[in-house]
Amino acid sequence: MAEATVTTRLKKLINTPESEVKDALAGMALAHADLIRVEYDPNVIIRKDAPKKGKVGLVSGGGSGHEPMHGGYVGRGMLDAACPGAVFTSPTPDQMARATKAVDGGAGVLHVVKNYTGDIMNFEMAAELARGEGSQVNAVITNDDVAVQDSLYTAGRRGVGVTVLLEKIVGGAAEAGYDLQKATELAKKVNANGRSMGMALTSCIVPAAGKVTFEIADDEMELGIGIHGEPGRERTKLKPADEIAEILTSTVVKDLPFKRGDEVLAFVNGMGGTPLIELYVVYNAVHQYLTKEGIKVSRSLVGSYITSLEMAGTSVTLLKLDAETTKFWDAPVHTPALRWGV
Amino acid sequence: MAEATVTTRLKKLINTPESEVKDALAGMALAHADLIRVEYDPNVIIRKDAPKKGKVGLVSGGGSGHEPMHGGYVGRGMLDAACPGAVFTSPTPDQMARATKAVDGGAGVLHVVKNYTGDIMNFEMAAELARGEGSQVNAVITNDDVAVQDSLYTAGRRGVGVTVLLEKIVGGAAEAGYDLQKATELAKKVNANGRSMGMALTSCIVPAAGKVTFEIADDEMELGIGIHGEPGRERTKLKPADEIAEILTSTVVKDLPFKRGDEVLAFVNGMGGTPLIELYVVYNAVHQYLTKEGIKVSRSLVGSYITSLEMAGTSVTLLKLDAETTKFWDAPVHTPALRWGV
Amino acid sequence: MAVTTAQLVDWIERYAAVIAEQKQYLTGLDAAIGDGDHGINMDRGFQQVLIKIAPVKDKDAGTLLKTTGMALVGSVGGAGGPLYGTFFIRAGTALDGKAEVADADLVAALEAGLKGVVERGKANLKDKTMVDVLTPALEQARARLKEGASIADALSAATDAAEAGMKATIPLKALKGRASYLGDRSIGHQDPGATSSYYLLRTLREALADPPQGASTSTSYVGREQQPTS
Amino acid sequence: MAVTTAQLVDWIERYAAVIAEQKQYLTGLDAAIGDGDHGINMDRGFQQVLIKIAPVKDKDAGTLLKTTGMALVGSVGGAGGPLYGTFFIRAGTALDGKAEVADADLVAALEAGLKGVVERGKANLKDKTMVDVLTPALEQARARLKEGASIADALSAATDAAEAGMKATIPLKALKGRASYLGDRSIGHQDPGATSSYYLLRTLREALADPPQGASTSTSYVGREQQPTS
Ligand SMILES: Nc1ncnc2c1ncn2[C@@H]1O[C@H](COP(=O)(O)OP(=O)(O)O)[C@@H](O)[C@H]1O
Ligand SMILES: Nc1ncnc2c1ncn2[C@@H]1O[C@H](COP(=O)(O)OP(=O)(O)O)[C@@H](O)[C@H]1O
Ligand SMILES: [Mg+2]
Ligand SMILES: [Mg+2]
Ligand SMILES: [Mg+2]
Ligand SMILES: [Mg+2]
Repeated sequence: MAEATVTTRLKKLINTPESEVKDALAGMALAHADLIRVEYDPNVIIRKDAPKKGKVGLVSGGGSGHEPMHGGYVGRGMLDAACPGAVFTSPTPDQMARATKAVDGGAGVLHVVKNYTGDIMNFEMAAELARGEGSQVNAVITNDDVAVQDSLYTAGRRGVGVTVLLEKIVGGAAEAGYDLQKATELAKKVNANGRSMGMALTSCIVPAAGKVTFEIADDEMELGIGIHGEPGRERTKLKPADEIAEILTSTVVKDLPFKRGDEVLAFVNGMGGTPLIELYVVYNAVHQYLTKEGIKVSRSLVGSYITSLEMAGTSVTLLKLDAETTKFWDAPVHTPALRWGV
Repeated sequence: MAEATVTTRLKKLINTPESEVKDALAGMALAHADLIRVEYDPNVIIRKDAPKKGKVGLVSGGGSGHEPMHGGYVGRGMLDAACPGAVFTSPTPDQMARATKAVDGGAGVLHVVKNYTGDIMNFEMAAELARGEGSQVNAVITNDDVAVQDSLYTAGRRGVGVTVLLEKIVGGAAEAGYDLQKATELAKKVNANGRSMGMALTSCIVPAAGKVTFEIADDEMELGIGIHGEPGRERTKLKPADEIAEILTSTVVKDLPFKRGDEVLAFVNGMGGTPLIELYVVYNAVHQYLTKEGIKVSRSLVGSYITSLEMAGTSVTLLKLDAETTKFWDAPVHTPALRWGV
Repeated sequence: MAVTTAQLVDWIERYAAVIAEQKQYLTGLDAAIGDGDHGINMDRGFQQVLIKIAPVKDKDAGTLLKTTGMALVGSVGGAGGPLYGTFFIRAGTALDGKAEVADADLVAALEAGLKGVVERGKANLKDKTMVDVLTPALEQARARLKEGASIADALSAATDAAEAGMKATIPLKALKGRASYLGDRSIGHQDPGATSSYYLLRTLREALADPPQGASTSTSYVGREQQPTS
Repeated sequence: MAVTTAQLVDWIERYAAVIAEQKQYLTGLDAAIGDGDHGINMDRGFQQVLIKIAPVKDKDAGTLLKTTGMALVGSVGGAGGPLYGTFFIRAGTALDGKAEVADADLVAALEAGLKGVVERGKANLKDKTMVDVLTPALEQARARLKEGASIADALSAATDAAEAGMKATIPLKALKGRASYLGDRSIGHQDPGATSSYYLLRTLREALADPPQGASTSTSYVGREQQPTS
């Protein structure tokens, strides 16, 4: 009985909750056969021409439900492999160990890990396994979410939007021949120079759970959410887009802090269920706010790049740019979700 | 009172329903200053380097709420200008007349019009105005939606997914120097060789209306929808993604008909509120169905490219390819929403 | 008797007020079988009309109606914009330069407007559009004038015919416009454009009533119609 | 008295059954302060465990528990996978080669498992995690055995302590794991991992009860716990 009710709430284009990730992987493999190959059990998305001899391998991973992250970023100039876990659940060490082995071209492998307890622990176990098999492995942890208080005594900040930018920039550097040490340092620099904050208008339904993670009234929003459909730091009354954009942007700006004269990449991200027209409304307010503060937007990205299933909402990520990061942001990239210069 | 209730149902990232389109245009102008420029009153998005002397101008337009269509397709190798109407309302003749004038490089202008009574009438009036001002204007009408019965005595089929493919292909041809006549013929060929069908899990909220266009139960779906949040031809029980994909694809295949041995571009589109992971689940089923039928998928596109605000759902478009259409599909394109080869 | 520009201004202002009042209702009708914007579009358009006609209220009837039509074409969009726009532009063209309009000339001008609507939209009778309201209404008006009735009485009969035409769209299957995409599912719903056209006749009758009816911001219709039918 | 591999198999099967039964409840707890997957993850993992332990049920206790842990690491993901996986792998390592396990060795093995959890997750007491259940529970078990109690009685006391530890997570503010992102909003909710760890003790008590308790598919807990607290 309870099961039946649950099923009817599943307004999703899936076959079964259990098969969703594999069905989507099969679709990706067919749609992007020129760029990637997919292995199952353990599930890994691998750049078609991996391993590239002498190139540092870039491996990322995380729960599914954040598409196009990470599978959509596998390809030339970005990731060498991605490990998709169950929906909103970090993948398992065997996936990452396999990915690491598959992309190790002899120059070592860098793991890009978002700062979640589960991701960190699973990647740690994977690195132990991969090192046991002779790979040189470094890891960089992204933790850019200013909504979460940072402290030595807590799990610290979540990794969110900066992860996408980091994968692009470090992917460009790896393609250009950076060694493992330099790639690791660049990754740490990107993470150190980026900050994000998100908000949601609605929650989302984890297929296996079959119901919304949280209920929210028609006139409310959640501020300071992550990317797992979870409630945020604070629930407040819904506000106009300009005000929401200002709350997110000003909080991000104050945190680093970004200063007058800084050049930034401004990234307005959709959570999955928000239409593009609204993201441009938000981008307008973000850009204008930054301009007013004397911060120069020299690069931008607007779209749904790191999502929480069908959650409606947005996040704002700012990355302070310098010559090195700008160069590798602009470098050619050819993946299912990001492509330019090629 | 009624107004207040309405406002609280508006779970959208907007400032006011009235300002949404202009705010989004301002955001686009800021985010893509390298590609486009935006004019207001009348609202037009124009390719930055238009008019291109001696190049046929390609102008499209339609209601807003379908982003990235059409503004996201303005740029090298695709549209020269797009006219955004109010949400789901075709633009007015003054917009199209201005766009036509702005992009006319002396080789004439081709209007891409989706087959809706309003769009057709407004574009007709615009063409009369533009011709009055000395521009040579042709129009091509897209009407690829197999869910609608075609007849001389009705409004005929709606223009949906094929519009995007046509704008890319004809845009490529115009960039390559096709004259107005040849570009018009190519456009007609693309339309004649393409078919689409869509479905929805949810409706959407037109901001100015403030409530969902239709109510739908948790275990139902609408089959044969258009792109205006309107109900479709038929309401049925929700089915697994594979069955939905088969219904859409088989109906499309039978209509043209697409035959064993044909090469096609398979386009799985999201309606705006559907996460990418689900689109890949659908794409998997579409591709497998086509393969089983002996139809070769030689190009594919998966993503939310022609949307209905935050509606959840998908549409399947197939386009029969030949050497000419394949060549111009592959040709370089550089717009806010589609980019490759450059 | 002759109709003045001031009376026509009164008509347009009454109509703009009714559209504003019935915006949600018209939009609800359109949501059922279209895309849910007819009231919004018409209201946006007539708010523009009120602005645009301000400087031409003293001019001739032709200028007034053409200005109205141009404002609609430039602001309504959708199907409604070109159709109502064409209606007013053609009617205005027929009245070019006339400060006072003879009763028969007024009806002839409206007929010219309808002809423009049909040329633009190519709708036949019973396609479930505004044409199903305008056609019988103007036939009535013409017939009554011929029988010697006053313009007020002629428009009274026309409004009754318009109302009947509007209601008669309910059982029809739509063959034109967006509602036609619904096929049989369009049956059982009243056409939004037919409804806004009925208001057009009704407000004209009020503006030309003898003696004239109350203020142009009359809200007497609110009760029944504000509830969408679906 | 000594514990047999068969009894440990019974434990794991009982635990898998309880997890399956409480899947929605655990997921509901996690939805309130985490990401709503704890029950789903644990159930996916223990369904795998049931498959993977089938061929090793006759082997030594160490092999059984290590196989369990490896199956969890390879199928649960999230925080639960490495934590419960490490717990079973470490406990199994401590029992390597033993077909019969002395009572004190069993408790020592579980303590080794807990040590692994703390090394992996670096949680302190009162961080609102499964550590808040396992720590007092194993302290009780160790103390009772020292006092000369049977393993059944020791685990009874341990289960009571586990339950108390689980409930004591409610007023805590989470400092580790996903719930910590909520800050003060995590207060007032029972920790999902603490809850699944309480089941771990309770099913072990049942499996080693003297005389043994009913079938491993017992559904006696359904009533109270199936309702999520928020
Ligand atoms: N071809 C046509 N001829 C006459 N009237 C039409 C035609 N097509 C649509 N209409 C009218 O237009 C109305 C819808 O107008 P509106 O909602 O403003 O435009 P859209 O359908 O573009 O959203 C319909 O209810 C119908 O009365
Ligand atoms: N650092 C940690 N140490 C011990 N237990 C932890 C730690 N982090 C989280 N947990 C436990 O894990 C549980 C959540 O597990 P689960 O939902 O499976 O993983 P995730 O948080 O990755 O979704 C929490 O309720 C908590 O008891
Ligand atoms: Mg999780
Ligand atoms: Mg419309
Ligand atoms: Mg409409
Ligand atoms: Mg969880």
